[in-house]
Order: sequence, then structure tokens, then C-alpha cells
Amino acid sequence: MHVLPYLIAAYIFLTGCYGLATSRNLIHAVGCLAVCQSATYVLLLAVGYRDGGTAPVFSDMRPGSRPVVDPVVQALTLTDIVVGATVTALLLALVLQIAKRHGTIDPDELRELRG
Amino acid sequence: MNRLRLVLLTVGGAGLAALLVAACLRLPDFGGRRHPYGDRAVHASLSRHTANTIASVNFDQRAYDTLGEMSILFAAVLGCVVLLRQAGDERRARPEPAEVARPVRRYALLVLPVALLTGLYVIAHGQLSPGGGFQGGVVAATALHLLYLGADYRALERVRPLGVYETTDSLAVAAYLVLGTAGVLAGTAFLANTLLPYGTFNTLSSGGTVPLLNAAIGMEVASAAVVLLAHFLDQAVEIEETTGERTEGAHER
Amino acid sequence: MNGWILAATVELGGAGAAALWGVTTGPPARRVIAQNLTTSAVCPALLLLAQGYGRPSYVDLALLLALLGPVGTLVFARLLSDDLAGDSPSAWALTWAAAALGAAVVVALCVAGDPGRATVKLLVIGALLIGGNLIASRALAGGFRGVAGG
Amino acid sequence: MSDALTVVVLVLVAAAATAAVAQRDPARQALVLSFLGVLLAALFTVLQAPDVGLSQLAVGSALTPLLIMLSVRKVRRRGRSKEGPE
Repeated sequence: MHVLPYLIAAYIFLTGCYGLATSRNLIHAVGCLAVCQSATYVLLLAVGYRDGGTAPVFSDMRPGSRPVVDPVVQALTLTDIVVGATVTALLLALVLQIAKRHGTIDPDELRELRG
Repeated sequence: MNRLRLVLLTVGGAGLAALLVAACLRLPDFGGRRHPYGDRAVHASLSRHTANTIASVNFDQRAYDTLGEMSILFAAVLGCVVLLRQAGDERRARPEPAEVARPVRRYALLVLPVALLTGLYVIAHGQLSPGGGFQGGVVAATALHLLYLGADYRALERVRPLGVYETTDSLAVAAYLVLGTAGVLAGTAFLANTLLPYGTFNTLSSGGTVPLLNAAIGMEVASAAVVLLAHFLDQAVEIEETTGERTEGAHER
Repeated sequence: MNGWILAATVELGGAGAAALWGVTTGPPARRVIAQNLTTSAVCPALLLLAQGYGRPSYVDLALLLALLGPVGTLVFARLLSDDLAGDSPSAWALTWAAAALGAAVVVALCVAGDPGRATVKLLVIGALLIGGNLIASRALAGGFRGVAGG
Repeated sequence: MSDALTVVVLVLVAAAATAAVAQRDPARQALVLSFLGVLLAALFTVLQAPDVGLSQLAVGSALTPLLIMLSVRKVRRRGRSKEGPE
């Protein structure tokens, strides 16, 4: 239990990398990149967790009444999720542009076109 | 070629996996008691009367970091707008009006204001309860697109003057910078939370400049998402290539 | 720790695994139904967790999911309408079962908590969840027949 | 007890991530990705990060699937309009 969340994060990251490397469709590759991104969220939040803790949000509880988890990693993750989505959009825009210019979105066919 | 790539992938993946596992075993235990940065951040947030510590970290203690995130967002949207603009060999085809089943249409029109309101609620209560500009902005932008899902694209285009959203996007970025500079002019530091009184703990106006920066981010994210989706919708629904000479032209470029 | 969290664990484990199995196997029609049921599976679990952790502010998550989950399903119903045209996917027994699960959880939480603003919020979430679930099922079962290019 | 919940959700997330990579058709992958997004929101709630969960819900449940599906539609439409004249 002490390292399980970290190992799961590493597993998700490696799975996403495998998908990226073997993808035959650039839209699918962008989806795999999204999976890689989610691995970083799991890792960061696992680092900040504290047993028996609760969220450091004091709108509905008295400060100091319960132990709280680490807010710094949460702040990092939460901005990253929204920014990650726009970066996904940018990559998808690139894919559409490639489809327009080369007529295919299979990475292998693209390489043959260039060669 | 393909085989070589698979071998490379296996070797690299195995190496990376070994390193990651080694690193995981040396990390502090999951659920451990020691969080020095977290404890300090909570203390700082409480001393500035911000109930939601995460909002305090984002818009006060690490507001400079959020400025960086915001510029990535802005640049990504700018990139999409440039990449997805209508090219010279493309034309716009008006999509036919869609027939949507009546209960679905009614549901969309009913939920649209509710979702918009929820988005605004999430933004406004960012410094108190879970939520904030990043989340609420996305919700509000998604809510607007119920009009496309429940009716058709032309209905959405009528309530979505794109220029206004592009301007709002830039204005929100500018507002964030101006709020930051105001700190310098007041004699402290860029984006320092010293401008306004901290207010009463756990009320809407508490936290100094946190609610203002939060609102600026909310505006920026909402209009950025609307602009992004507008360009993707344009490409998917309206813009068509003029067929004919396209296939030969493709290889020259 | 307490009964609410135990209920959430069982609910999330069972319904989550079922939805994952449904969303990864079978024809497209079955996958979109499973995607729609994800909302009805996870939203009650989020409500139970909010109660179990004793944090009313966590209820916002369930509210957002009840609002946006059906929107996600409408996206697929609309943009996959060509693929779904052959066999109009409908699983009304499952849909009503999911709606009943949501209703049961909301009622249990209303009874457990003190009446007040929180109860109203819970009822709104329940209405959005069940209404959204039914409408999304309707949309999948041919709600976008007339959508051609748009 | 709390540990059991964490383990259940973590295993589900890992399984969903594997499934998302294994689906080679982008439209089907988008379905699994939206499921993964909602499940991640549940995981973040279990890890006591409701703010992050809200962020993930807002992005993962509707925005990302919409972007991917619109891209798929554009690419498919191109394929169709190209077949016409040839």
C-alpha cells in the first residue's frame, strides 16, 4: 500500500508511452498522450496525500479541527488539467492540418510521403 | 524497420520502467505525515483569510506560476486559431438545419442556463469552496455548446459573436497583468497580495486580490474554450475543401 | 471507516467495472450506452463519499457530473449518429435501474441529513441526474435521426 | 476501509487507461477516455482533492470528447469528399 499508487502512476505512464509509439493514427496518439498526462496527476496527488486527512478547504469546517492534505500539489495539478486540455486541442489542430496537407494521418504513411 | 522500432521501444520501456520503479521505492510513503510545504501553505492561506487553500496557492502564493500557465493557455489557443483558419482553397458550406428529437431539444434549452449559472457559481465561490476560475470557465463554455448539441450550429453561431470572445480572452490576460503590476505600483512586488484588505474569513469578498485574479482566469478560460471549440466546429461542420486540384497539390507543399 | 464509504466502495467497484467492460467491448451501440451509465454509476458514489467524509462542499462534484455527464453523452449521440443509425441502441431496463439507484441514494442522503439548503441541493442533483440520464438514453435511441451534415 | 476504496479506484483507473490505449479506433478511444476522465475525478475525490476533481470533470466529461469527436468527424468528412471526384 505504501508504494502502490506510485507504481500505478508509473504503469499508466508506460502504457500511454506504448500506445504513443505503436499508434497508427495521430488522433489515437493524441488520446494516448492524454493518458500519459493523467499519470502525472495521479503521481502528484499521491505524493500530497496524508492518511486520514481531508481537503484544505475551510468553507465547511473549522481550521485545525482535522488534518489536511498538501494543497501545493493540488494547485499544480488543477491548473495543469485545464492547460493540458488546450494543449491537446493544439495537437489536434496540428493533426487536422496534417490531414489537410498530406491526406493521411497514419504516421508510417506520412514517413513514406516525406522520403 | 518496424521490428527495429519494437525492439527499441521494448529496451527503452524496460529501462524507463526499472528507473521509475526504483524512484517509486525511494519516494516518501503514500499517506505519510510529513508535508512541510503543505503545512506552510495552509498557514499562509489562513493568515490571509482565504478559506480555499488551493485558490490561495494558485492566485496568491504562486500567482506568478499561474501567469505562466495562463500564457501557455493563451499561446495554445492562438496556435489553434492560426492552424484552423480558413485556407484559400476552402469554402464554407452552410450546414442544413438539424432535426433533433423534441425532448432532447427541450432538455438542452432547459439545462443551458442551469449549467451557465453553475459555471458562474463555481467561479465566484473559488476562494471559499472547491472550484475556481479554471473549472468554472470550462463549465460555462461547455454549457454554451449545448445549443449546438440540442439545436444546430446556426443557433449557436447566433449567440456567439466570436470577435467578442477573442477580445474578452485578451482583456482577461491583460487584467491579470494589470492586477499584478498594481502591486508593483503600490510599492510591493509583482502579483503580491497586498493591494486590498483581506476581509472577513469565509465571505465572498475575502482574500484580497484572490477573487479578482480568480475572476480574470475564469473569463480567460471560458472565452478561450469557446474560441477553441468554435474553430473546431467550423472545421468539422462548415469548412469544406474545394475538390479537384487538391490531390496533386498535396505532394508539392 | 463508516457505512457511507463502504457503500461508495461497493457501488463504485461494481458499477465502475461493469461500465468499463461495457465501454470497451461489443458494438458501438453498446459502448455508448455504457458511457451514458458511467454518469449514473459515479455520481451517486460521489454523493456517498461527500457524506462519508463529512464534507458538504464535495457535493459540488456530483452537481457538475450530473450536469456535464449527459452533455458528454449527447456529444457521442450526435457525432456518432451515423454509426448508431443501424441499430438504435436502447436499454431501458438498465436506464431505469440506474435512475432508481440514483433516486435511492439521494433519498437516503436526504433522510440522513438535516433538512435545509443541503437537501434542496441534493434534490436538484437528483433531478438533474435522473432527467439527464433519461434524456441521454432517448438521444441515443434515435434522438438525432435528422442530423445529416450538421 | 479507506485503503480498500483507494485500491479499488486505483485499479479501475489503471484498467481504464489500458483499455483507452488498446482501442485503436479514435472514436471508440474517445468513449473510453471520457469514462477514464470521470473515473479520475472519483479517484481525486478519494485522494481528498475536490478542486482537482472538479477540474477533471469539467474537462474530461464533455470538452475533450467533443474536441476528439470533432477532429474524427473532420478527418472522416475529408475522406468522403476525396473519394467523390476520383
